[in-house]
Amino acid sequence: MPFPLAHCIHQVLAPDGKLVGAAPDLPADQLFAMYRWMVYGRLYSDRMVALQRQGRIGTFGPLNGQEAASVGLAWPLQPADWLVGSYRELLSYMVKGVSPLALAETYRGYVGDGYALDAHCLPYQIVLATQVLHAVGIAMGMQYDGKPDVVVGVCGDGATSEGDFNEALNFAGVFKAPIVFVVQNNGWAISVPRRQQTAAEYIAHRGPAFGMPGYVVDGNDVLAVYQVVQDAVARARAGDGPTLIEALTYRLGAHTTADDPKKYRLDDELGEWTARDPLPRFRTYLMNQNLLDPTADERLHEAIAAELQSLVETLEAQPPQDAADLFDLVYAERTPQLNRQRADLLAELGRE
Amino acid sequence: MPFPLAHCIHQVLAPDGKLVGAAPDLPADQLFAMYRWMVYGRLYSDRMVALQRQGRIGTFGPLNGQEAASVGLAWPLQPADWLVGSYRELLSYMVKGVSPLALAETYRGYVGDGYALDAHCLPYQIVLATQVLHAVGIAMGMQYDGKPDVVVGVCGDGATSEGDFNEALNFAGVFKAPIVFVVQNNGWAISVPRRQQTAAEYIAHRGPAFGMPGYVVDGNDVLAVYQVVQDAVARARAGDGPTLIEALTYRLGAHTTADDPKKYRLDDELGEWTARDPLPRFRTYLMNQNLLDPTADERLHEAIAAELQSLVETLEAQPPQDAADLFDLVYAERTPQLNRQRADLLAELGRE
Amino acid sequence: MPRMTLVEAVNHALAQELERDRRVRVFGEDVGKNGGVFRVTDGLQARFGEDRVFDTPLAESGIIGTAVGMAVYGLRPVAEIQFAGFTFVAFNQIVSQAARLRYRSGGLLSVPLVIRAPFGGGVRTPELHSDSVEALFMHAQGIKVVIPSSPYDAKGLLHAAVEDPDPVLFLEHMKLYRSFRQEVPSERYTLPLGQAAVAREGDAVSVFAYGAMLHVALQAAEQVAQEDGASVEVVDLRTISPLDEECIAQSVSKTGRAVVVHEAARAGGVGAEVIAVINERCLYSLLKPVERVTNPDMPFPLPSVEDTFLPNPARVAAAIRRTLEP
Amino acid sequence: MPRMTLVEAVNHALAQELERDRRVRVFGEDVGKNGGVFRVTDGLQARFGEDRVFDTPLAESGIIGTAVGMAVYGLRPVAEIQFAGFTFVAFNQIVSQAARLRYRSGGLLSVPLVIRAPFGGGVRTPELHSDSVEALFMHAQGIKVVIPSSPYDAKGLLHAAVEDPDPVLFLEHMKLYRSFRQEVPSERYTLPLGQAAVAREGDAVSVFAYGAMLHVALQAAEQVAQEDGASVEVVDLRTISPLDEECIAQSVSKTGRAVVVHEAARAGGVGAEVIAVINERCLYSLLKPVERVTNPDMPFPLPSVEDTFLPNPARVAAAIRRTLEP
Ligand SMILES: Cc1ncc(C[n+]2csc(CCOP(=O)(O)OP(=O)(O)O)c2C)c(N)n1
Ligand SMILES: Cc1ncc(C[n+]2csc(CCOP(=O)(O)OP(=O)(O)O)c2C)c(N)n1
Ligand SMILES: [Mg+2]
Ligand SMILES: [Mg+2]
Repeated sequence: MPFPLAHCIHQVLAPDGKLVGAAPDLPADQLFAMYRWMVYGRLYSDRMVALQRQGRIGTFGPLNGQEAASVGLAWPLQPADWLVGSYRELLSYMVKGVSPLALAETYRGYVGDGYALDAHCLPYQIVLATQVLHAVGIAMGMQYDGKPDVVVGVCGDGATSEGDFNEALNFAGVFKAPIVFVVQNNGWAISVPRRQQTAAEYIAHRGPAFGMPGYVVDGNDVLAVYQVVQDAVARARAGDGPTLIEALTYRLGAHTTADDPKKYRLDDELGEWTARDPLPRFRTYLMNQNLLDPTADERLHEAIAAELQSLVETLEAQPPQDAADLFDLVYAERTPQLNRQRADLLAELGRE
Repeated sequence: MPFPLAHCIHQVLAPDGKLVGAAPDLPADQLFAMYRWMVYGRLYSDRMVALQRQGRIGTFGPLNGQEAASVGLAWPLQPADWLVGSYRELLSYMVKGVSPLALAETYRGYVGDGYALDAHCLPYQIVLATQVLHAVGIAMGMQYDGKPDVVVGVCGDGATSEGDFNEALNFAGVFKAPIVFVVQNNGWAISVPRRQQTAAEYIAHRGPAFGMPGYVVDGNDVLAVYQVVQDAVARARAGDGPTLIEALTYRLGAHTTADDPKKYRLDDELGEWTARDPLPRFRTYLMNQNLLDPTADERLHEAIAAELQSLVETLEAQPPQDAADLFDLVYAERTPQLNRQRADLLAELGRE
Repeated sequence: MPRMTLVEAVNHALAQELERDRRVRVFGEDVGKNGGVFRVTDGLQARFGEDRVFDTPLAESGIIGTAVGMAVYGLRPVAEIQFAGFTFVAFNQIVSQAARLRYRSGGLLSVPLVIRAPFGGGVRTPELHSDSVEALFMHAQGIKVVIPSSPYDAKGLLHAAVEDPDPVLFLEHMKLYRSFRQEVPSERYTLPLGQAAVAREGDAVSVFAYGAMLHVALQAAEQVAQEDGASVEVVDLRTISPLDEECIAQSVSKTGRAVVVHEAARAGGVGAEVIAVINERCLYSLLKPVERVTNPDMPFPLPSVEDTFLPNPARVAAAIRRTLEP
Repeated sequence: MPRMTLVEAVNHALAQELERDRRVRVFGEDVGKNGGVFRVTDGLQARFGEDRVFDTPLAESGIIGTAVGMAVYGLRPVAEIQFAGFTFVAFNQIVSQAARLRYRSGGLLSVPLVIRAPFGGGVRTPELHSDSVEALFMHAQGIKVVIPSSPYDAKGLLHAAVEDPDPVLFLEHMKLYRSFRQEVPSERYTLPLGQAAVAREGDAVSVFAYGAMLHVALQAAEQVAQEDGASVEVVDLRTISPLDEECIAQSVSKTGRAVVVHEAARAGGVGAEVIAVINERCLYSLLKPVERVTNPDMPFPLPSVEDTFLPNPARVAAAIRRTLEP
């Protein structure tokens, strides 16, 4: 095959935080900012789960365990680049510039008021794998415009079984589109383990099969993910085409607040992966490097908790979604049918 | 990867008919029967194209150039095995036992009166790649029943870009289904050349990517195709799971009678592939082995021509399709709606 | 008789089919160990084994495409699509393949396949999970579309669907999964596909509904009956394709007035076909325009405003009253 | 003014759009060097380059999915699906993605995408090539469905479709591709989407049709006019979604009688919605049941019996006469 698969799993930090590869050349403030986002993601997710438990938002899919992969894959992106993912990519979306409040609003069932546009993201996808084709289309647009911009398209291990994922790889290969595919292989698609999802040893093998390099990376190692995505982004930017990256990670929580992983998952596995939790790993590294100390870490947690508290307050202070607005979201202009149906609804609500 | 791709293109006969590999252990009558089917396919296709030109049948897709692949892929199959392919697999269907007359009927626009069932084929598919999933489902059925039977699922190079093709490979890998996938890579999907279909060097690379071996075979070498499919069939029968085989061949004719390849194809390429025509290659081999001589070959051609003549006469002597019959093909029992609509139609046709 | 929720009735029916007929296999995403995201297949894998009840890769076209193959081969696949909106990913396999193979094979092959999928509003799911898709499959030919409104019907109709030689799309309304219990016989029984049921008799106006909307219609009927003394008939369509035209025509011939209720968008919905049937079979009995109470012509509403958009008893009652105006 | 076939008119419109707007890109299977299997895109790649007009891999979901991305990015993709029946492979990308992105993004994103696809009977294609799919996309929300019946309309409507900020499914009837020529202005002009056109004025009965059926309806109208002296109005719906309800209501308010013609199966077809519109807007003007002249509730007929099944002038005339009976 023209593109050999990198057989080793790329790693920079061992689970205990020790450096086992060449660290990327990132300044201290960036390393700290990465860590901050990882903590933010964890606390945000926990807060959202708590809100759901109290019936204050709808079904939510926790992010816990995948913070390194999410932060690492978003880090190499510039403002003009695009990032496209599913409900599990809230954290990478925030890193890319999507407002945490706007994301929270969608979980209150509001119209997602264009939350994603400024940051160059698409609304997080629900129909698995379909977004990866959109990502390729955006990349084809950049290529057409002769822009040096790139797209990162993300999906889960389960989503790779969908036809759309494979069509996306194939289109990207054929058109040499400036895109990096990242598969967040968290071991499970709800209750279906990775080994029942495909018989291949690695999903990354799909890369060479569609004419692009495939890499496997330790997804709980934010520096390793950053490096491999950064390299692939650079290649794409240079016009050298797409890359497929498989990030090995783990969903520490339930699939969503509607899911009970005890039905299908062994405690052993959870224990193993808890030991590989990306947060303590990176924290230890930063502490070893004297870029963080326990007090600073505590302050960071407190600051984020306060931020989230005010986010929730803002969220809940908002006026309810106006049903009438929805009539303007179907077409650029309301059809006569929608005009009539809107008038009927307003009349019924006594709001003529 | 667990399954290395056989890097060489498997070949037994060189284009000039010389033996370059180990010939399979097939008795003379079988070798002759193979050759007979290849000639039959060529003459059948030519006859159908002629009928279409005269407006006596509908659009037809010529088989010319792909006879070796079609005969070779069907040869290893037993009666209880299934074969599932597209409009380009008429010849392998006939080898499997489908009546040439029944196939011709479908091109007259008749109901395909169960032509495919006895032979264990599905009606040849029109919506590209969808049949490959059906093939996997049948194989999963055999596996469930504990039968030692297998399925061969066939599609073109173009069809491999469809999501369904990839989902089929993935399901087969995961369930270790007793199926052999054969891609008839004839270089073109109508006007789109193989290199614009995928950036991979070989479509067979898709095999390892979905957890199964992938092989490339000279598709104009009937013995080579036979061998590699026979091996894969044996593996599948033994419970060792699926295989993907890419047969490199060429469509010597137009895509269909509605197509003009001069619009997109260079004469050079056609010349090159004409030199690799599977028919003369196998004929020379048989003659070198003293299994055929020019007189016998001539007699064979005459006999087939006569057969086809009587086939066409039977075809055209048939009463026209009765429109009323179609109402019985929607559900096992006509719905009240269909009963009424049928009565209306018969009344209108003066046939109450 | 045991009292069951709709989830339990479907689970019970699946278990009985698995027990009765070795050819039956139940599969889909998360139907195995997890027992389905709504627990509809709970316990089935443990009881019948991984050969009979199993998880597939995450690919709806793959699920239906392989199910078609299994059905052709002679099995009786019961495939689950996790939410009805995801049937769109498998639309070609359902509409052009499963539904057409009988036709394409000149009647010799059949696809005895049941596709189960939850749908329906009122449970505040994320976007694209609650959509009503029945009208799309009504227009497709060669597949039946069944929507039960109660545990009793669910069991009887599901048994009939598995027995049916043709593909059946069996849509289960999420709101009804656990909203009430009903006495459901333990024994296997079938209810005929293609037949509507009069859920409430009346002679002043006919209300046609199905799934969760049947109960909305019944509430509205009760309200109008109590407040206006009008005798409202409510018909549960139960099978959307083929529609029970006879029942529709009989009811409207009697009442001369009609309301159709569904959650799907209005344009090209089931309501339109019901009106067309009335037009064809009993227009001269019709005294007032048939009323459609449906979602506006827009995607299924966002969770926060679901209640504003979903047909509710007040809205249906208002429509009934409009038809009753002189 | 040049006289063009429908193929030429579409080709001409595409060339003008490519010329006018750099953002326009035309792609699909075989649209490049080959110029499309019907030659609709003939010469465009040679003229505008492989960047602007190009072949894709053979994957309809891929075509529409990437087109959605391009549209979001700011281009104006015009994607071809080789035959309308193959939109089913891309159904999710069309219905849940292209059509919904405006809604899903709170109105900030739009998908100015035109999907062109040939369809229609009378040309004896292999199975699954001739199917009418318009009703399915009428029920979907957020996408417009346009079907021209003439070269002149095709050009004007296609220009409007490319200009439209929302996705448009533009269905071209194969029978009309080369069946007649018409004077078509060389300049760019647009015809408004969402507006039907009265193709023939009359006051005794309204016939609603589109695509090739418009011409069948016109022939039937002429026949009834000549033989029975009845004044038949024929309305070309032109846009199937959103339907021009105003025009339908006006016509039937005037005539009191109506016939709807389409090639698609009857159940859940466009005819049902037209009847529902009449029911809602002018039932009291309606003197007789609306007649539907359609395919029976079965897949598109096999080529050998197409002529028996497709609505023809005699059958439409008979339906018109039934509505005219006292
Ligand atoms: C097309 C489609 N099929 C099914 C579902 C239901 N579903 C939602 S999440 C999920 C599992 C996804 O697994 P994976 O892709 O690994 O992502 P993860 O949730 O693990 O991040 C399923 C089956 C869906 N949303 N879309
Ligand atoms: C889903 C689908 N898309 C498009 C077509 C139209 N079409 C028919 S044959 C063909 C090319 C097929 O190429 P390939 O798979 O290589 O098979 P070949 O004809 O070369 O044997 C196309 C695009 C189709 N039949 N089905
Ligand atoms: Mg996962
Ligand atoms: Mg080919």
